[in-house]
Amino acid sequence: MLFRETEIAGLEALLLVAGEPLTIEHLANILDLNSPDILELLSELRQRYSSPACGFMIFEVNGGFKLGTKPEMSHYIETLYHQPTQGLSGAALEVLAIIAYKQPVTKGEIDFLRGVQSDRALATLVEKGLTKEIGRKEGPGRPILYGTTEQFLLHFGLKSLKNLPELDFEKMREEAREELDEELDKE
Amino acid sequence: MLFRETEIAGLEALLLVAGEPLTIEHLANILDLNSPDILELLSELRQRYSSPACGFMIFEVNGGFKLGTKPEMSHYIETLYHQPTQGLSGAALEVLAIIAYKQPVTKGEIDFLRGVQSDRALATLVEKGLTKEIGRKEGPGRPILYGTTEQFLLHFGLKSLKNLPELDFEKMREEAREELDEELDKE
Amino acid sequence: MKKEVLAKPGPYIELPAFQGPLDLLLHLIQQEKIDIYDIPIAKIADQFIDAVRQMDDLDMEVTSEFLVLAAQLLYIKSRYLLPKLPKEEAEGEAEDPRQELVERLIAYRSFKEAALILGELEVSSGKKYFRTVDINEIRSQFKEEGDPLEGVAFTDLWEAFSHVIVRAEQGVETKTVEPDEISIDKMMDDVLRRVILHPHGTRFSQLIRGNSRMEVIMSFLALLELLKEGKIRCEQSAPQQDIHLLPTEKAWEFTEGE
Repeated sequence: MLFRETEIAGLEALLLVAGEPLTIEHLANILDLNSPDILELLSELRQRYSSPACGFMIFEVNGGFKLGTKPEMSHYIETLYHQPTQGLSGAALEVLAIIAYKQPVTKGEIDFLRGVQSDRALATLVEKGLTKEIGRKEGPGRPILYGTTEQFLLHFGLKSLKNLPELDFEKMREEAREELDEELDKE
Repeated sequence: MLFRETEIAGLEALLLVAGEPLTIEHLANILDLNSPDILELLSELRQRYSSPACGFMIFEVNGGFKLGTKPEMSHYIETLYHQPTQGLSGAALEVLAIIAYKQPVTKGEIDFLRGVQSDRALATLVEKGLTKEIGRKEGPGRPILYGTTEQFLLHFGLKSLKNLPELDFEKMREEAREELDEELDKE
Repeated sequence: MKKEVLAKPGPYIELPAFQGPLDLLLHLIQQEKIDIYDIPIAKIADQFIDAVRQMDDLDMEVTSEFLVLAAQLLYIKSRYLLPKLPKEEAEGEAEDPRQELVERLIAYRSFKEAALILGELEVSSGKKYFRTVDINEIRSQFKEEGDPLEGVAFTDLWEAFSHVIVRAEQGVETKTVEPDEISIDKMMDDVLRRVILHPHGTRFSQLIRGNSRMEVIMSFLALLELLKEGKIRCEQSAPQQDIHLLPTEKAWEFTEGE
């Protein structure tokens, strides 16, 4: 790969200035290489960054690549920003879980599932860029539909929504119904 | 410096994330080192980045340090952010047409003829070098008078404004009236 | 007062941790090790109401959602206490009054579980930070190349101008209000705009837009006013010919000082 010095430097530069994760195809296009080459360059960069003397890390999200800092570096960044970044509150995590697994979903639906108003938690999540409006639901009032963002995937270290831990809601509900029927039969 | 691995990684991470240039004192504070150490770490990083296989560069701005890309990388970045030349908006074209045929003309006059504010469209035209200030109108407030530029003439292959094709105002009005009558009939 | 509350026998519950009434109910069920599909509704309803009362005593915010669920529980409890109506008996497979509640609880439990998993994931995946990229700043470093008028032909310019004329002819400003609300100033603007747009003159008949009798009168008055002010002048080539109206040097004076 010694002959690809310019391209690997270009790859680094692109990762630094890109706002959104860059896909293999996009990178191949800009660097005038084919996709396997890009993958090879990325793995070379990853190896370079794996040194403990390096603070960078490449994250993959939705088939795109993004440059960020290693989790071990977080305390330095928190000192820079004068605040330890707090984990999400219980309420926020509940709302986020509902959005992640049921998206697109409206605030009304979230409220109903939680049995409690979720305005503040939802506002926090939108503010943190973890969820966003992804449209309007047809019907009276055309309520806003919420979904998760790429920032959400990055925050939880997920490559894509498919990598969300599996929760078989349908199955759970089926089971609930069956057991209930059994109870009724007994009576 | 082998024992400073964590700090140099931290320095990299800070430079990656910080929006503003970071001063030596600030960095020393966060990394819990003294200023000479920071300078040493910075020069080590600079050496690391000097490799042709690296796309980064540390810039000193106003006594602070920031991470950026090497000048040689600019063509890649340009490709990433390449934006097709944006066409003029409908509003900008209207303003341009008015300036072309009514020059010299003030913003107030343009606004009056269009029946709407033209600030943004006018600013775009000036920015793109299609119109320019050509003087001031006598009278209260001495408003700026606008006219077209050489670039405007060049684009349309005109030697001078005198060669501007005559607009068929009568035909335009007839068409406008027809449109209006149709609309009235519909009502 | 508080002593009394604390002295009250009953399950110890860590009140502030509840996300809402469903969370509290789920907690009570799990604490009593009750089968969620066979909730002893009378007992749980009483415990739920006790807990809500305690929250109230502790000056915690008892949102209306808690009260709604308490009412729902009491309602279900009452259905068990009342003898079944003959009609219901006849239907045989009457729906369990707890069914809807159980389904909501199960759904809530799944999402609560999902929230816990996400919480663990948040910690295990570690905190990472990214650079906030100012795209506009980066873009501004590169000169925009090319002709901003690329693809713009003369007809586009012509068309843009005719849009202005169409708007002026339609009298957008005067169209939006009731005719009797049109002020003479507005109408003068409307007439003047159309006269200025046509450097070769406008026929008198073209200026009068006959949407309504009132509008005709107003535009005629506006025209007279503009003539008086010297912003418009008349031309008539021969006695029987149309009168042409043209803008004068003074036509633009309205904008002065803007």
